[in-house]
Amino acid sequence: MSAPTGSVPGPRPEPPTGPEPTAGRSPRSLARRRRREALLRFAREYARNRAGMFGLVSLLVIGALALTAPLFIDQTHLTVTGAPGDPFQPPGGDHPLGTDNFGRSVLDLIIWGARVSLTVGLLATFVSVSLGTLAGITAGHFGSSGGTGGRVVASIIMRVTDWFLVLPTLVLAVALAAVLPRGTGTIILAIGLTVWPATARLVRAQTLAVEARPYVERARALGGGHAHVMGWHVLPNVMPVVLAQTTLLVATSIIAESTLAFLGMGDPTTISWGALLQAARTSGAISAGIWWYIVPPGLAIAVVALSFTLCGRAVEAVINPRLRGRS
Amino acid sequence: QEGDGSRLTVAIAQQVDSFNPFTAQLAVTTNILRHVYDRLVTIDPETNGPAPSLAEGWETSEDGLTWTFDLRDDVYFSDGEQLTADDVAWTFTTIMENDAAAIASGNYVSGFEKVTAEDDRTVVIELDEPQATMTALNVPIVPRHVWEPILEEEGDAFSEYTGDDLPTVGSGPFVLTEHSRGEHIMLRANPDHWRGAPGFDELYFRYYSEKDAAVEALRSGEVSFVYELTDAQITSLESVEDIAVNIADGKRFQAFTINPGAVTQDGEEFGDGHPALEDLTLRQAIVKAIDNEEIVRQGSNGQAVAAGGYIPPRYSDFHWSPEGEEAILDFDPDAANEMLDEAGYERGDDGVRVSPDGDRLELRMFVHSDRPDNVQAGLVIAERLADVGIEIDNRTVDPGILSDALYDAEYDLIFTGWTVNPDPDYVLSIHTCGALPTEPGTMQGDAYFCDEEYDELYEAQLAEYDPEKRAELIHRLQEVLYREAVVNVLTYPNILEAYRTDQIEDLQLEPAEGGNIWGQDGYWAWWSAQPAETSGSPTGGPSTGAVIGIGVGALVLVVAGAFLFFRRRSTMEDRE
Amino acid sequence: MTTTPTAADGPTGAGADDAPAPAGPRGPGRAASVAVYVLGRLLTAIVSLFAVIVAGFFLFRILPGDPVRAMTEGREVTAEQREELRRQFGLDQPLWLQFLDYAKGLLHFDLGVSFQYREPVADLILERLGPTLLLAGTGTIIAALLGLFLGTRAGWRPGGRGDRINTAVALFFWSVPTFWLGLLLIVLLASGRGFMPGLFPTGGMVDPTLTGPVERALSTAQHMVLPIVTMVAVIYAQYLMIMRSSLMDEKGADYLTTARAKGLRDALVRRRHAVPNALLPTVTLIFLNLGQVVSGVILVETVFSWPGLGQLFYSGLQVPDIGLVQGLFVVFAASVILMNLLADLVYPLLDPRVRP
Amino acid sequence: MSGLLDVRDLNVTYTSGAGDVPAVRGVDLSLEPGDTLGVAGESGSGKSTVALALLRLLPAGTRVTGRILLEGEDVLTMKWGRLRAVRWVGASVVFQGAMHSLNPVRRIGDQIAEPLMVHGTVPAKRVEERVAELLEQVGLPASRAQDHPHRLSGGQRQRVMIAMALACEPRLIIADEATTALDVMIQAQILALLERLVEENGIGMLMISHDLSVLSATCKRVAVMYAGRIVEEGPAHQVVHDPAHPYASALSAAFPKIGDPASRLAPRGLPGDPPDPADPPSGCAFRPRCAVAETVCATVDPPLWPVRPDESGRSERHAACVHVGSGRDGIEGASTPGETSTEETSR
Amino acid sequence: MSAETDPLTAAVGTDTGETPILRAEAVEVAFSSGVGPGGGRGTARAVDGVDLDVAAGEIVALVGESGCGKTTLARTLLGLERPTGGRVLFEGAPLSHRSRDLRDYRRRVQLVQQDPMGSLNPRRTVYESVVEGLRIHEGTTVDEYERVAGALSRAGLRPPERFLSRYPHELSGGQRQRVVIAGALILDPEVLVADEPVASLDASVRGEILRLMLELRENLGLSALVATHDLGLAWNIADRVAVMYLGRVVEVGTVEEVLSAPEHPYTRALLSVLPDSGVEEGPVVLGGEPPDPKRVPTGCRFHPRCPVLASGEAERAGVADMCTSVDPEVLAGGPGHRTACHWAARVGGPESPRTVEGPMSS
Ligand SMILES: Nc1ncnc2c1ncn2[C@@H]1O[C@H](COP(=O)(O)OP(=O)(O)OP(=O)(O)O)[C@@H](O)[C@H]1O
Ligand SMILES: Nc1ncnc2c1ncn2[C@@H]1O[C@H](COP(=O)(O)OP(=O)(O)OP(=O)(O)O)[C@@H](O)[C@H]1O
Ligand SMILES: [Mg+2]
Ligand SMILES: [Mg+2]
Repeated sequence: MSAPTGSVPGPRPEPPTGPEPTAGRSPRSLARRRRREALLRFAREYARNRAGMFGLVSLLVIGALALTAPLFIDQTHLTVTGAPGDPFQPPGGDHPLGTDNFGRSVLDLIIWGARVSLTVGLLATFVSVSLGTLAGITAGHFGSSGGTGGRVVASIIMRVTDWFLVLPTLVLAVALAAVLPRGTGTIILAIGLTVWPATARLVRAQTLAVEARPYVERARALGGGHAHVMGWHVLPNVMPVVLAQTTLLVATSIIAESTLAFLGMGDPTTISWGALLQAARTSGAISAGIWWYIVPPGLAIAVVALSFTLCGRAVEAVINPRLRGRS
Repeated sequence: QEGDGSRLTVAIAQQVDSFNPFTAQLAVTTNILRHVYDRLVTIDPETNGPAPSLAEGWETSEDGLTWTFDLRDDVYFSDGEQLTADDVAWTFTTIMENDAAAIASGNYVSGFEKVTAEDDRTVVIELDEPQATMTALNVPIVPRHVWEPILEEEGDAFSEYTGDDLPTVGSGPFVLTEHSRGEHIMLRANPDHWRGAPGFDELYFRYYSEKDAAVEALRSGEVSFVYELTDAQITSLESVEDIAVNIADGKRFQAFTINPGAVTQDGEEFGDGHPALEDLTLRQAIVKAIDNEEIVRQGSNGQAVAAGGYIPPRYSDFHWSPEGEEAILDFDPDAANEMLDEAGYERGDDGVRVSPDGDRLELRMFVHSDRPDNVQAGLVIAERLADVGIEIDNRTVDPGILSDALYDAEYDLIFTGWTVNPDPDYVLSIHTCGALPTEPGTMQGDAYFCDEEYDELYEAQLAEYDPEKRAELIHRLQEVLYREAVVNVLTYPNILEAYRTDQIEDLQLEPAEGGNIWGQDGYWAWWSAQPAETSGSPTGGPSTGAVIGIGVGALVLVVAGAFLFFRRRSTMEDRE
Repeated sequence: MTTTPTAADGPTGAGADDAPAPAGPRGPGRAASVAVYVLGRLLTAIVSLFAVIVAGFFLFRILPGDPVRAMTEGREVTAEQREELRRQFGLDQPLWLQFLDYAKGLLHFDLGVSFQYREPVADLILERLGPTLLLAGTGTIIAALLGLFLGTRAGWRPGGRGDRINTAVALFFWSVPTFWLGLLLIVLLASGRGFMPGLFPTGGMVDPTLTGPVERALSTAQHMVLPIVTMVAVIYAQYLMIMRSSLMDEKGADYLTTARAKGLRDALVRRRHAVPNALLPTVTLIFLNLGQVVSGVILVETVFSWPGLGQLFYSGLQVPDIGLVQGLFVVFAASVILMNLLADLVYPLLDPRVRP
Repeated sequence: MSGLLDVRDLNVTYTSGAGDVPAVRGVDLSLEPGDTLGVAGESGSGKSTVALALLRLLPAGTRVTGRILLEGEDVLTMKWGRLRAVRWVGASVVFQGAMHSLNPVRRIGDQIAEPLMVHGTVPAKRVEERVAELLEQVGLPASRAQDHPHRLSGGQRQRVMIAMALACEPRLIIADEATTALDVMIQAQILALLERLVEENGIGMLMISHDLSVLSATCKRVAVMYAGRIVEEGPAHQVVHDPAHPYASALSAAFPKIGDPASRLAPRGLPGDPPDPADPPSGCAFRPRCAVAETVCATVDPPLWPVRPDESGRSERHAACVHVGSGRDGIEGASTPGETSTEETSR
Repeated sequence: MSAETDPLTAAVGTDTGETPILRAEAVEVAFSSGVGPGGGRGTARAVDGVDLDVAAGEIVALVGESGCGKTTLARTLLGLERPTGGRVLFEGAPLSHRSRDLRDYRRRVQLVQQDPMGSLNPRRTVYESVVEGLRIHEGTTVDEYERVAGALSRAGLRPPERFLSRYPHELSGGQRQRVVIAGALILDPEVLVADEPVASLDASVRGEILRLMLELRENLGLSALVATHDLGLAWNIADRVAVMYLGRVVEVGTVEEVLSAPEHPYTRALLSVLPDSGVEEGPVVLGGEPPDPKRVPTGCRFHPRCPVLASGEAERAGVADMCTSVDPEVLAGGPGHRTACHWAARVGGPESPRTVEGPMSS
């Protein structure tokens, strides 16, 4: 189906700008321009949302720090043998957040850990949200309007989803992590592959609700194919659910890494927030009152998760016509 | 309610596999059963040597094949029956004859020919071959009149019998009275114990699956004793009033072994160890490149002793440490580099050496991910070996993956560690050629080590009944191990424990100097522990605590509820 | 082409001058159709369960490591002792035979034997089921109620102060690892350091020295406080967020204007009209979570030494005790299946539109 | 002046979205008990907005000014608590698109009962009885109370809404296109029912409809709206059959009459663009589409003048057009129009 | 009064015998309820055998009370519902339900839905909703903007710029309806199937829309099937009218024939209740619930509510037995005035006695 599916559910995405000199432009460039304008408008509206900007900026700062970390962190300081301080130094001049059990600066570790943690958080979320959304929309759509063939597809998808769904997430992740070679990729896969069914379920429920609305029938009466209905009508209407899931999943994924470590499935040699937490735990820092080793990684995860939520919230405010103009 | 007596609470984490003394294997259960059933011989906390227990004395025949133990005559089981030589003989014979009953202690009787009760007080054990470990038979002696019917009834299913008929009937200083899986285990003192009544009326083991929670419980007084602490925890507990920490000499060693090329007993090669590691020079260079002191510092935060020989210094008779000339493998990266240069291991462009056969020195190192000290040591080793041009592929993995790699010989370096008993025979036996696998995957030990000299020395020490001569042989065994650089001991981690002095007055360490409390080879600690004067029962508080806790919870709820209610009241009017 | 009158379709008759009564929801075939519906769901559930059992069995067989080696690791055992263990647990047989045995056992609710405890897995699980249900059930119910309540508040006035504070707090807790929060709570509220008295026990479920049922119940309640607080804090955000977004979706609906026009208080409009509708998508989630929560309490139980299934699983994982882990896997999955089944059965009660 | 409903100078401006939309601009209405006022007018002229404004149901952020006296009390300045008490008891609404105005997950019986409970109109144990009675009134068997809205046809749902609106025996019923979705048969029933209620109980009814024949048959008086204003108001029959305002006459002419050969295959519309409430034309809003517009229309936005007044200058009817009788005089006489005439609208 | 010579009717040539552009042939649509809690057993025969032709350039009105199956028939004609019996023919060829064919078909045949509230996606602006069909079939075109604006202003939303960026909840009911109409017209369809297209429009706008339809028919040869319960609408624009009752067409003929000289008692009742109908006997209000398509009465489906039967007139005409036991035949869809009534067949219509087409088998 070649139906155009406006994938960016931007605000007021169409140009009510009056008859412009459109002559001489190819439809393709027009479409491109339309999309660009929609994006611009989206950006403008987004920029007006203060909380959203705050979230975005803090994410960007964290991301930039993580990316440029090699420039200002001496990597030998992150090795066990090259640790610059004494073990468990409390926060102070040289080490603003103190040191860990090897004498490495906790601040350095946090910044460096962002590299892995953000990767895990983003990729795992991406994998599970896109998988879940795709499965949910497809199953919901074909289940309600696909004809017999579609229904078969839908029920297969749903069976698979249901089947994944009943597998206890954590247990499955543990098994996956145990079978696959240790590493960030495995963690991403283990999380991504086990978390999606919940998203799929939610999205499917929402899809079914949307599919029952007359405007979907109108779209079909207009000749819109499956892709059109799913992309143009269903997707924007499941976006709130997807956004809510996404914001939750980013934190979940980052934490899942440390949870897997807690259960003995992590890779203690990588530096990530989850691994830091786990290292803090195994070193007994919690009951020893070495708070500077435990609190920062936890807070870092929370800050990222909150920033994501603020962004998600702002996007939602921009794309939901009824919320427009508020907040 | 019977909790009026004094109680000693221990935080434990490991689950109970079985209270069947024939099958129980996990550390927690063997530790507990040690207080329930006496052994023939125990260990003297002062001398670290064998001490009389059920057996008042023992003697050996000339050929060393017959051992005669004289039993005490004042030992009664907790059901009032007297313990006789018949019980002892039956216990040993059962283990020898019944596979299911051999699960826990089969290794002690493998060299036994026959065990007989000469009379009520005398047990005679006949051996196939001399066996120097006869005074270290860690076999619980059980009442025949209780276990024989069970054995008959269970038959083949005996191995699944978990001994959950409580209270147990035993001769030890405590009687196991209660077990609530995953919650607690209760032992009551046996006031009629032949050695004298224990100081505490109750020994209460409480489950804490999270160590930090256990430490907090120690702080709050809910438990009297915790063990297996970390350095950070010890450091912070040290300064706490009413808490004493005990840093004991380690019984364990932490080591890594090098795959020297795995072979079966028939000489069939298998696995995929790095071929260059067959070269002794390379192995020695690897060991020289590693600073055990640094591993003590970084890997164990100082709570360990840098190792030389195989057996920890705690067993001063058997411990051996390379001195002077012998210390050929001391940390010396320059020398290591030199050795490698000389042996033709050229550095490649990336700084990684290549063996004379053209194999790049990239070695897979397997580390237990669940052992923080191993993980940390692994990091140090990886970084240090880089200094001598060896690249380490650090595989910090699950024990399962690690053991697969070990048994399939698909590793280059691998971490290992053993807790060494007062008699080191077993940990030595695993490096004999006889421990090599009969076919791939069936190895007994933890390294594919096989050395004729070693095997000879091993046989000799096993047959040597003279302690000093035996110690000498064992020293030489360790020297061989050290030289061959296959089994490389890194550190002896300290044992870190803490207890509340306002609950426990005084207890016996084993050994008395630098000894530990938990996991003693005897039952000295809990038998000797005396309740402190001020000892409030550690769990005496909860009911008041409960009242306070629930009160506070309720208060919070009420306040929150009221807040919400009034807030709603005030805003309800003006909202649409 | 002729159309024949079909008498089967309804009571008609000569001279019937009033229209046939509309088919009410309580038609004659209702009981039967409900039964068919329920049976259908049950059948699906059973098929899922079977699939899970097969998956569980093979999944845990491909886990690396030899359980017998793992069990005896670090202890002084001979090859014969190991062989004996292997034989005992049937690990010496080919995989398919093991599976057949296992499947046969399942028919009598025999989940095999735990390597670690040497006890039937089913017994172990039954023993621990109570505590887990107590903890997980209470925790989920509180979390769901709290999340729904606050989510309703937040979604009713999105962007408002209450919304911002509520979501920020919820997300903060959502983003901290369970064990981290649990341990901090122990440090702060249980250990009695500093000026804080130790208000709550550091772990366990009940003080075993207490014998009176009331005392024991009180003690259990006290032991439950911290685990429940941890659990609730960590999961309620999800309910809040979902409730919030579905309520926001519902906010523009015309029937809310109707409700307002009827003179209902704002709170009533929300409670009686908006929430029941917004609840529909949330219900799916609640049931999903209810199923997952049994396995989700692994961390909480571990931190607070709660003698439940989660802790059992954790201990099984350390060994690894394949028999146990696999049995728990089946139980965890079965709980999800059961909850899904319940969701399927309950949903039509909530949403009349899906009642066929 | 103590009529049932008295609306003075009602202005409503929507503020959401792209800019302000002044949907209602200075509407005056009044209604006595036992009266029926019909409101017709162009789609988008603000009829529903007026209806919603009467009970302050407009979306948050909408600007409403003027005065809405319901039995002497100003709805716009009421306390919320009082407003809630007034809603449904003082006045109830049948919404346009009533099919969507029912809560899909609640039984219709409960939804009808709800206002009864909230306002305590009947004792709790009589509620069920009353619900059954209401359903019977609108021609639904009482057993349908157990059904959920999706089981009802559009027409049935609409009738449920009407039953609900009648529940508390309000003094005023606002029916916004209450019969649009109904087929003629049911429409006839419902209209008969409403007429009876108005007559018997002396309640007032504000009936918004596009169907002029319905309005003329049911209402005593009719007001015609255009671009947010009332452009003509008067006795129903006169306004429908003999309209004075050009828009009203266009509307009336456009209404099809079955059997009238003139309208057969010749639907009549209104040429020209509908007004933009955000940017109304100067002067009379209808001017751009008006066939009889004059220059003066571009400058004067005429108020409601009496149409064909009697000697005392009074009339049953008023229209906002310079062509209407006194209107012209008023303008030409350059007197300030408005006050007097609007005063006269209410008797 | 007969309108057989009406010039317009003749002009569009419904009698020429060409293949009708759209044709329903014995279409049946039955909804069978699934199984589940709540019950609701049985099959709802929403459309129960309908023959109906729409000739090229013809406007047919489908009238009938609520729930008689108008919407279902309209949806079936669009291929949105698969008929459980009979078939739909477009230009003489049976409608293919393959998605590619349907797409092409739906480019030429457009549907205007009954419910303007629900037919617009709340998250899409007016512009997007109108342009949707265009995008589906033509992608983005250069003159897209102009076409959208044109369609909106044709539908009476003028000036269009004012509405382009609004969302449905910011429109009045009539404005929403017109957006839907604009969305259907933008593709210049050949056939328009409109379900209550003007129900929520005021007379003037509605007149305008209807005139637009007539214009389109004149200029582009648009054909239309308009489902409505508004008889005035039929009078305004339709050439022919079909009266539906409980899933069946019970009377069909030209507008003049049916509305001026109704034969079926149901049609007569319908006309009698119009507020200013000139019927002397007064309105004939039919009692009882609207019939339930799950329980179609035996015999004539109208008989339980039939005033003629109730008043004993049928008895007098001697058809009362037939009324309760014999189901009248399905009426053919083509031109001509036909009534499915035993009584009318016997006594003839009140003004122009005619015969019901005899029982036939097809
Ligand atoms: N929420 C809103 N935001 C902005 N404009 C709105 C909103 N609601 C309605 N409008 C506009 O206000 C005007 C009046 O709308 P209203 O619904 O009162 O019309 P109406 O007379 O009821 O029309 P109809 O007969 O079509 O229902 C319309 O132009 C409409 O576009
Ligand atoms: N999906 C469905 N499942 C079951 N029954 C249905 C379904 N759709 C319609 N019906 C039933 O079919 C009959 C005809 O419905 P339809 O919507 O076609 O009527 P209508 O003539 O359009 O009525 P209205 O004038 O109220 O719109 C109704 O009784 C309706 O209840
Ligand atoms: Mg309106
Ligand atoms: Mg319809």
